[in-house]
Amino acid sequence: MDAVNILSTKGLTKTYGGIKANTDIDFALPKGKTMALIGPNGAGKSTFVGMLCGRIAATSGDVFFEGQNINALPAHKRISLGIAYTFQITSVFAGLSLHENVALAARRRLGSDVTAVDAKVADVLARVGLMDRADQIAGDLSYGHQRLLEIAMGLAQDPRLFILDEPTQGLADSEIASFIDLINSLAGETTILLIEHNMDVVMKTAAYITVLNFGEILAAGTPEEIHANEAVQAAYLGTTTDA
Amino acid sequence: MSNTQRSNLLHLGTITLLAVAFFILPTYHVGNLSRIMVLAVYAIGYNFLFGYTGLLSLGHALFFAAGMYGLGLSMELFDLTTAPALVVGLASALVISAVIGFLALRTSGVSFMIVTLMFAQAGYLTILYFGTYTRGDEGFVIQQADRVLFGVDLSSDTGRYFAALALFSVCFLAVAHLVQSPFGRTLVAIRENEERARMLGYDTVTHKLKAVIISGTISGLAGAAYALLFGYAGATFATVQYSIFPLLWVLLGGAGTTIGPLIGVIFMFYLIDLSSSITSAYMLIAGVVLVLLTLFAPQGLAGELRKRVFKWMP
Amino acid sequence: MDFGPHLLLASLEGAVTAAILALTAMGLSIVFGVMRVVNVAHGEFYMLGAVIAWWVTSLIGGHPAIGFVMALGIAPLVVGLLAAAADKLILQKINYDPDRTIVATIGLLYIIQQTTLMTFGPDARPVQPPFNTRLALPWFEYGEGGFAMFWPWGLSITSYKLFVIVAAVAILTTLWLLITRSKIGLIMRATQLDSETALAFGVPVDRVYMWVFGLGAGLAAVGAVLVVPIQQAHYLMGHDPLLLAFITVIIGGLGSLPGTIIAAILIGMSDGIISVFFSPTLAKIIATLLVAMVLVFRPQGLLGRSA
Amino acid sequence: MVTKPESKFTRRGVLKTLAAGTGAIAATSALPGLSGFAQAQSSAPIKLGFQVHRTGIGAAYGRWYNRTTEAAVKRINDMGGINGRPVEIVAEDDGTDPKRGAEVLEKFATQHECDIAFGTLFSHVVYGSAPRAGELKLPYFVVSEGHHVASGKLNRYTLQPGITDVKSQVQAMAPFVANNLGKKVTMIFPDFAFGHDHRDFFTAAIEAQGGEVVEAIAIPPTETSFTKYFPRIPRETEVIYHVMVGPAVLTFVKELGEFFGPSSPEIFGFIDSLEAVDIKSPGLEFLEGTYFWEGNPRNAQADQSSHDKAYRAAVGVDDNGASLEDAQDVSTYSHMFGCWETLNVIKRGMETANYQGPADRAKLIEAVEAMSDMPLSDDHPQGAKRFNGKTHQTFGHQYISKVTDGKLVVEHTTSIEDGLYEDEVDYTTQSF
Repeated sequence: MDAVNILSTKGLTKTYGGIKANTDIDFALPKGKTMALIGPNGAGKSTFVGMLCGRIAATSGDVFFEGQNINALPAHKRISLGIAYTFQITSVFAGLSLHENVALAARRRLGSDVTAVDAKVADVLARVGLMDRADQIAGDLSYGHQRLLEIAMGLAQDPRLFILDEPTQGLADSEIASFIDLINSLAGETTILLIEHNMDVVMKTAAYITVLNFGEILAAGTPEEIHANEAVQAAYLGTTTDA
Repeated sequence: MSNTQRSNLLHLGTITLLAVAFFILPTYHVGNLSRIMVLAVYAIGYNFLFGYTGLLSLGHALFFAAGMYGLGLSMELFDLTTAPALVVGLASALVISAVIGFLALRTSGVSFMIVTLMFAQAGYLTILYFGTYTRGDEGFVIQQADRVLFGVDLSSDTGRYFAALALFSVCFLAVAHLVQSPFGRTLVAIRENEERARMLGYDTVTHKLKAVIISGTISGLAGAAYALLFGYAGATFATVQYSIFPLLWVLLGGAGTTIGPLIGVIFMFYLIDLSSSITSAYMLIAGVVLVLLTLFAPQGLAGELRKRVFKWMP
Repeated sequence: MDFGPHLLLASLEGAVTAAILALTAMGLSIVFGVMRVVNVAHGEFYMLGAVIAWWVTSLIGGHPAIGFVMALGIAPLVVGLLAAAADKLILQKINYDPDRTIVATIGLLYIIQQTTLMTFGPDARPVQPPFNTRLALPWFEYGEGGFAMFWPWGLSITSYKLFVIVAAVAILTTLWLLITRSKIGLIMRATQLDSETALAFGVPVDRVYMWVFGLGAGLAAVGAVLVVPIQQAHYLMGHDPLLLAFITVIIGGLGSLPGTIIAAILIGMSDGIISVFFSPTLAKIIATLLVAMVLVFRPQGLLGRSA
Repeated sequence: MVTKPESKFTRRGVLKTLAAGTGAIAATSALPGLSGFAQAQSSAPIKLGFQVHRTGIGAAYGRWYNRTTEAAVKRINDMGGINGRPVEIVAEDDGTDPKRGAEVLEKFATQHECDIAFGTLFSHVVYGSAPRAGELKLPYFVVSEGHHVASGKLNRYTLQPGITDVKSQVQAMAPFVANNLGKKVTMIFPDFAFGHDHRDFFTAAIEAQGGEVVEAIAIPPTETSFTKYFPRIPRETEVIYHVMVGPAVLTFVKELGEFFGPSSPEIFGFIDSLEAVDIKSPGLEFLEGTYFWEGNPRNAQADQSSHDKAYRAAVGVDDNGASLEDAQDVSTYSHMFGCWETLNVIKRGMETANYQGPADRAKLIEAVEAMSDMPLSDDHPQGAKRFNGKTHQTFGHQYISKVTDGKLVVEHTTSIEDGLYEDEVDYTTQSF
């Protein structure tokens, strides 16, 4: 595999009882860039991402991470290779403090080095703007803050690839704006795969866009290319002319 | 004072208090406390799995019995001395909890509860089936003369009390330390949200298996200690009732707190003991108190304390 | 006894066990399915059903059938009301929190058991079956002169045991119709699927829970009234049915009523049939392990949806 | 309802304990020196810790053990107590659980400061409690009919002077079974140690009579349906030997009858299968003509002794072995006499040893160990006994009764010698 691609798939397919959710997906994610994965509801985005990080077993096809075939690896092993993942539906440790939430994410890599973990936690909490809430219980946070916390947990892992599944869903406009800033501040630091509905976010953050429709890749390219792509407009952007 | 210091103070204070209790309490309560400490070890083992890892087992009596019979039978049938018999007891509990854990962890939630219950039930029947060796329900006595460990007579009041205290202290402190370690915190993470923990890169299955083994082995240790300190092994300890007891103790004392198991055992023991001296219908009192507790102290006694007063409590 | 007749006899006994198990487990399954709570006191409601049956039949006298029919009406009603009251007074107050429900129902178990011990006493007390004829059963064997019918030694069942099987089928069918065809059933199913949405659509969820809890206990009591002429009323009799009913519900698949019935048949029949091949206790061990293995390899239960 | 008098009993016990305790303290503080203490001591009641199965599987037995004990203590007190001191029972429920049993013993010894403990029936509770009795040096008189005491597995502080053990019972039965009922026996028993004892001892005993056990069917505990096991009974069986315990016994006996219908072999059972159960219960009709071992004949026999008559009256049991208040309430007549007789042995032992207080416990045990023949009397209404001081076990007569018109009629009484076997232990060589 090409060294400039951190992650790629070949012929990745998932069928549920004869119904194809993903068909023969050949996909490549360039290292260090932000890529957005878009597509109408039911296009198979979550299935695809699920197969990337190992939550869903592929029916056929291969997933490569940094040139290594990771088909046989269970989810937690893939994560340990440097993939961080945030859920479509917020998933934090609701009964634990913010500090502990992030520490759990950091600790997997940093182990029992308390100082390093604490430093990391302070760093990422500051970065997402939750520092002053470190001792609060995660379940008590507002929805928007919980999403930020989840991103902080992703960051605390120092991921080489950060997969965010619809991170701005349900956020207020002001929160979305700071989210965009956050993602852009990460550019170059890590590779980001963003599953996103909000085209504004996509356009302001993504270097590349892949469009999924009916479980197949419809188009891939820069935002400009995608914007100009007629097939995409027909299938997906159709009515929303501009963002 | 930092929270860690406070926790240490609480733990060491508890142990000191128990040590002092030997000298100031009347004989009867000293005897009770030595029993309570052994049972608290069982509860600590159970709490590790239920309170910290979030796995509700109804089969812990099997682990308790594994330790009890591992020790008892090796002394009874193979004339082992106490120390090696204790090792056999521990090893039996470890092996059995590993096997049960491996199988039962394919399930989760109520299925886990039922599978562990059924394995324990099969274990209980197995003890009866091999009645020729185990003496089934009747069980057998471990002779007083054999109950000596490193020169300490475990059948004397003093020997028994401090052996129980030593065992309790080791398990109490070890588990208190373990749950603060990265491993223990990961277990808590699994309890809170297993899928999230997995997607942070933790091997949750292996973690849970380790938790079952640690919990089962501590429970087995309690079983072995019970046989050794009180001189009796019997199939009653393998019945479902003895799987429900630690659940009850832990829930009453406060699941997921270090001190909860001890408080739960003390509470339940004296609830039965005191109410039975007032009325023969003591189960009625026990029942009413349990219902009241769920209504007014849902987190268990230590859990309520933590929620209301000592937020730092481990 | 020869193998064939032995197997037939064991299967018949297994069918009786399965019938009673299906009834007791069904009550638990409905409670479990709709309310998602572990009711540890379920076995005690079963026991109360048997004790009330004894009480009714011994008060009424006359032909045993009169008392039995009365008991079949009264016991489930009383037990159901009692359970509904317990739900309202306790479980509703603790919001059906899973852990607290376990402790509360253990408390309830103690209370019911001790109260029964103090009033009913520690003895096992029999209830006379409304009818009970021993029916010798024939067996066919291919011999020198073709098929021959003979009456093997000991191969028999009683008319009452056959009645239990029929009654269980009838009651479960009625229940099935109630749940699938009636408005009550619809409300129950809606609450089971999504209690919050049900609440939003005006379903009085609290009251549904209360009556579901009562219905579950009532079904256990029906099972007990049917079983008490075969066994006896005793204050500790609730223990084993509780465990078995639990196992049945989980094996069947949480919330799946057909699953519960299939599991009851599987467990009851295997208990009977395996006893043909092994010595009694060994048979129990093997049957228990086999059923446990079903869950190990199918964690969601037989008809449960996979998570 | 039935527990009411018991609870009053306990409460009174506790109150008395408290009163006696404060009284003693008051006496010693008011009158320093030994004389005051001795005074308080000598008139203070002798306290017997009564370990009773009030709850759990043994509750049906426990209720009658309690009733018999109350009656025996009342009689002893009416006759002037022990060594001039009144006897007081301190009852504690052991839940028929070995763990709680041991705890209760501790409570007797260290909290209630009882002089001795007594009364346990279920063997597993005896096993669980006996080690603590030895450690606490608390004389522990069990009424359990288990072979545990005589087997040598317990200790010098545990004795069974009031009831014959199962090994002796079974051995005494075998000749009658072999000579009158048949030589090919199928045994049905619970898969408990108690059932295994029956299997092992009876197999040996029947073989000595030239018979054999053709099949041994061990029923798992808590089983509630039995028919499926009956096909295991071989066709050649001449006698069925059954001994079951627990609440399902009635089902067992009923299903046995339904299984055989009109063509059953001879049936011999231990009355344990039907203790506290009315033999006229519906479904038990087929028991007519079958045989039972009885520890003490439930129905008053034609040749009833004056001692049995007095004993029945004292306990409040009618001629059918049921409560005087309620003819349906059948007693555990074959076992509960053990409480009565044990208490009388304790009384005699304490008088011989001139027992004054816990310091004399060893002397009490030695006094009991020195006992041997105990003739039929009001103290021993079940029959004469021979106590073996070395094995701490008593040996008595056993009764074989036939169900005739719904009553148990004694057909044969074994001699004490029928039940004797070689000593398996000599507790007197153990130190105190």
